[in-house]
Amino acid sequence: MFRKILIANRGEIALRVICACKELGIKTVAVYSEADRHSLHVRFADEAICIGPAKSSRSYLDIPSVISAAEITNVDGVHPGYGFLSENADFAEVCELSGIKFIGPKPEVIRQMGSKQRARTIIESAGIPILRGSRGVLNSAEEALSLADEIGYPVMLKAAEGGGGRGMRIARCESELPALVAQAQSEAAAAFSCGDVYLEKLIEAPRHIEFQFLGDEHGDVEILGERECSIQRRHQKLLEESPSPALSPGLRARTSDRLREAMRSIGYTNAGTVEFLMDENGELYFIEVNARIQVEHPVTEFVTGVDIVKSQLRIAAGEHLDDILPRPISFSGHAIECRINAENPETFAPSPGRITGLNLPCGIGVRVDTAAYTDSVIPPYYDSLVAKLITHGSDRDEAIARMKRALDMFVIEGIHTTIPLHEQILSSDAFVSGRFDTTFLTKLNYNHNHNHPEENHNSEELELSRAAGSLSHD
Amino acid sequence: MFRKILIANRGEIALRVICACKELGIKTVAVYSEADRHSLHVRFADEAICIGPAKSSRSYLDIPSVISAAEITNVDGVHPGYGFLSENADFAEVCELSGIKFIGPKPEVIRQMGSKQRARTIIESAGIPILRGSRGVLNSAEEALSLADEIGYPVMLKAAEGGGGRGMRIARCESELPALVAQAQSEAAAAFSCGDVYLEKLIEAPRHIEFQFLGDEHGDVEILGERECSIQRRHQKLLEESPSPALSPGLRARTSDRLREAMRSIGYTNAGTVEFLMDENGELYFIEVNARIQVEHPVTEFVTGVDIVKSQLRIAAGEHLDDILPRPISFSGHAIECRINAENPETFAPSPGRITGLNLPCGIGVRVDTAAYTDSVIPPYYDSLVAKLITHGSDRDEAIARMKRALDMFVIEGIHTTIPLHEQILSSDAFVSGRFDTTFLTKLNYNHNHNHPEENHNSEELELSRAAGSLSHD
Amino acid sequence: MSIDEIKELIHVARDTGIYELEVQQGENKVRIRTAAGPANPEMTFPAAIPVPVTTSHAIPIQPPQPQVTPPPSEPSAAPPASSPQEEDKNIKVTSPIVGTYYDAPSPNAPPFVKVGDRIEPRQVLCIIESMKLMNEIEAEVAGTVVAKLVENGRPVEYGETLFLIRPV
Amino acid sequence: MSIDEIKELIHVARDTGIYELEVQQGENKVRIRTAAGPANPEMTFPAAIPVPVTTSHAIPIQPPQPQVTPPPSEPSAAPPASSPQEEDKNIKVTSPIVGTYYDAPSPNAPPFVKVGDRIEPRQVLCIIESMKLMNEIEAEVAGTVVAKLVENGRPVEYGETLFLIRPV
Repeated sequence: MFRKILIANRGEIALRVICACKELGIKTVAVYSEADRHSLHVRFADEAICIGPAKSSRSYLDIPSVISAAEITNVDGVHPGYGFLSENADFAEVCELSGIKFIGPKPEVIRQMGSKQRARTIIESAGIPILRGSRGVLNSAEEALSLADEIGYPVMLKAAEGGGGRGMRIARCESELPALVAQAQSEAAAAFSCGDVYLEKLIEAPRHIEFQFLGDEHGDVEILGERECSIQRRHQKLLEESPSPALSPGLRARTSDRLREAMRSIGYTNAGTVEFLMDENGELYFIEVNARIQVEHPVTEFVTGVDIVKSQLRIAAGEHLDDILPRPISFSGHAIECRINAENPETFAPSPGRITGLNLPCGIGVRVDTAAYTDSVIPPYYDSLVAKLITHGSDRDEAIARMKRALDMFVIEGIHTTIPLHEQILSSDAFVSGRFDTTFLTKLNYNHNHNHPEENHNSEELELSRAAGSLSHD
Repeated sequence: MFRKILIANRGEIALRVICACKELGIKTVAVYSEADRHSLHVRFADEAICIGPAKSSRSYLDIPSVISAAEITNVDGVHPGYGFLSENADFAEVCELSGIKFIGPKPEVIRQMGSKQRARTIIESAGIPILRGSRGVLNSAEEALSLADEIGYPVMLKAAEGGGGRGMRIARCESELPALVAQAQSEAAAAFSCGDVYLEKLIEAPRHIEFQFLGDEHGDVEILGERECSIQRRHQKLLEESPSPALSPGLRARTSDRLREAMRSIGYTNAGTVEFLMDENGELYFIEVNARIQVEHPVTEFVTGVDIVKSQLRIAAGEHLDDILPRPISFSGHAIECRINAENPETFAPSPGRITGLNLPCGIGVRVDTAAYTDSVIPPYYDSLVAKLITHGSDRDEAIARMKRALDMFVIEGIHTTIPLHEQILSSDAFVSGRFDTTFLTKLNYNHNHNHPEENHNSEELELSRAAGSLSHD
Repeated sequence: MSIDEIKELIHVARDTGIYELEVQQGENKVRIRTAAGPANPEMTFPAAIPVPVTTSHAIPIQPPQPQVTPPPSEPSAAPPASSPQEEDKNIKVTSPIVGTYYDAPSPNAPPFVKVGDRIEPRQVLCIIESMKLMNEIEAEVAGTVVAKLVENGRPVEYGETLFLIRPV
Repeated sequence: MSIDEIKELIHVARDTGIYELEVQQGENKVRIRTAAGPANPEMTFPAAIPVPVTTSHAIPIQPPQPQVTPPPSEPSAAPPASSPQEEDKNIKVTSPIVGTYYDAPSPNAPPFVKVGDRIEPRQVLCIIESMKLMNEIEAEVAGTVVAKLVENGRPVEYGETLFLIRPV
């Protein structure tokens, strides 16, 4: 087992890793930017090193600073958390070259998964459906036309190098496709200095479902069920649950079996997530692999009883899954996570600042992952996550009721948070019934704020944000 | 189901009941003394009524005030929590007379269980061993001598009306018994205005083990396993766990079966606990029944997944256990509770005051039940419980490791707490090995403080506190 | 605000023993925290929702002016308006028990006292019904009824102010 | 607000023993916290562990005087003891990166600078090794080395003070 590891992250996930390390008897080194001097991850780590100014490109994203901190503290492992350097294959490589174990997949696997086309090929060959589309970059409008003809309209054009909606276009019929290809190409060229676009079948109102898995360093892989992540706003997940109300036991078992094989075949080690879109017929289509721990891992921990972060550490230390996991995995009850962000719940404008009053909800079936405390500051430099509130119940109804009472007892003063938004979500008929998709939040906002017209009433943007559920970045 | 209930309690247990009610859609009325005006149970209840001054005899224990509050708020039920009026049969009776459902056993059952002799008779007739001793009050020293001769030395003399060690004596041989009977009688007479004493077999270093059960109003009873409560100081439980490291599956099953029958036969309804002493041979001897929810119920909730307080409400609303519980009950993993009291961890002197800084431990497998918040005040008028910290793990080792890291991350500033004491307990070989009894804490204190002789080095008191593990009041 | 004015504020803040002082004048703002710490428990966290939460936030049974200290400057039912100085001398009569307030011995009888009435010690002011028992609440001092604060038939909690009396 | 006015406020804040003072005038803002901290500094959280926690609470790599502001009144290695007034004029040279501090170009070479040395802009003061790269840290001003705060071969974190320089 590791003697001491460095945690190349901040906030709740840094604290989460510290918890796992304390339970395993591993010493921890926190790194922090000048903005995080008074953070709890700094307080609760055994050692702490300031690695740079607030700007993350000069601190949490700065590979030399992180590696130097690891070297001078003489650690034998690095946990990257999520975001920042977690899916940076170069960082993983530098760690290994420096004789420090990177707690995550091997650099070449991170690189493979980072390339959507390569990941698609691997997954497809394991017999898992992928969204139909071009095999690579479109060479001409003619190619687009014949492909769209084959897979059926509507189709989506996407920038090969892009993200965030730039270079994206939806074509609903043959007549408009050539012009949209040209538009997408020139927008992509302007935005990303690369005009390459590709084409994919558009699922109009998909559900977003992902499978959690673990692989050890001896060729064994286990699937820990799925998470439903359709409650999103602008590609940002807000609420996740497990199991998904939409997945049949048969499809779950079939998909798990194929994923197990696929991940085994590529030698995937440590924790990862496979993301899918589900169409209106309940079919799953692969989108991408996230080669790291996810924000929403606690819902899986609650229903399986498996400590995923401890498992990551034990896998990286060479242990076998057979010694880490109860086999077969047993699933029990239902879990929901609400992301409590420092944001205006209506406009989603960030709301950094000092937390002047705090009451964390407690009691049965409630878990909070947070680095917040009374008088702590949510700095404007990083993501807006203040706390993850997770509840577990014997069934979905109980998990919802518990979440509602926990939200009711969660007091955060001094900043705006998404707590009121979550209360709306949990009280909506669509959510309670389980019949919803990635367009859910757009409709909810519309219903509640129709006196306050907002920019997202722009119809094109609406469609894009709906269609782009696939692109949610964690 | 209830429309609105009054919670005749304060602190964490009042908040615990509020949580259960919120999840069931029941409105709540908090009552509070003037000292608790800024308490969280007041904040999170739907309504709140001040019922008297700080002194509990004029507020939380004052039946007319509580009943008046229930009447003017028009509730249909009262939950008594633990302590205060929870085992007061008269209060339960006044509730029923006022047309308000008392959420607990029927008044006559509370009264039966409150009489140790009657409870012993009932339990004994169900085939459960009780501590051998006099059938009632001792009439003479001769009777004591012949009884002690029959059951064997050492024996314990106890005041019939007493508690807290007054009127208690341990006799180790025939020659000293008559004098001790006289001493015990005169001490009892002085302390309780009643010189009656009885005699019981003394178990020198017992374990304290209790079984949790639920009975519905249709004659069905279910046992939810046991709790190990041997870590006590002066009859005050400090740390509890489930399952007990000392109970064999066979003894657990046998005891559960007999208890189920016994409770069914007396028509016990709602939640209750049966307390036992275990002797050095691993045999259980009945002590008493606690006819209420216990402080330490969360460890059972963690290993069974059953929400005991919600079950109390559903039972009182007339539901069947078959609809409330998964049958058979499935047990999973191991849970530990540490009571975080406002006390000096070495001297156990109370430490009321303002909490100036607070960080609640969070994350996987951790539950906190507390009414504390930054700037809240622990008043000197009531018990010293600040928070219950409960951890769950896949096995006892994981639950211990998790508790240690949670204690490490539990920051309470402004008052002394028992956190450092719990850290000592969890690191001791005896605790980790599972081989301990109710004398554990006396020895631990002795080892750690042998430079600071304390009053409990008085040998007689030591023996009494050891032998009196049986008398722990919750 | 001049430095001298700020200095003056600091001294006042310290001498009065308050915990925090914040003064904003247009763009200008001064905040002073004394070492004392929050002397006033109502200023911190649950204080965010202070009196309203703890006594009336969702309580249908709540009277219009619960737990007010000092007494409301102008009780709606009080014709003889009193100056702040006079109010300080008023005595509050609070409820010693939880129950229902009645201002007359029976539904059709006239009230025990009206605003402006001169009262004597041991004179009955009202009844609080608790558990079917009628408890008469008596005056402790001689004086004049300045305000009646609770409507007939309303529930009251322990310590709730029922009357303001100006003693003679 | 002039420097003199701010100084005056600082003195008032200290002498009155208040904890915190914040003054805002339009765009300008002054906030003063006295060293005393709120009543008992060890009782608040997480201010409890402010500098110590964040930089040295369990850090074996910590230098003797990390992050000190104002500079230590008498650096052990500083023969030309300076009065408090003089110290205020000293400039801190901080580490721009995380790494290991070396005060000489090679193990057997003499140090780049000694306390009392006169230095010029762009003169090399030390080396910080980071990821096997030797980064030379240069002076930005002309002056005299008042103190060397880190031992040769010790790790340093970002922003840690390495030297005090009295500028000329």
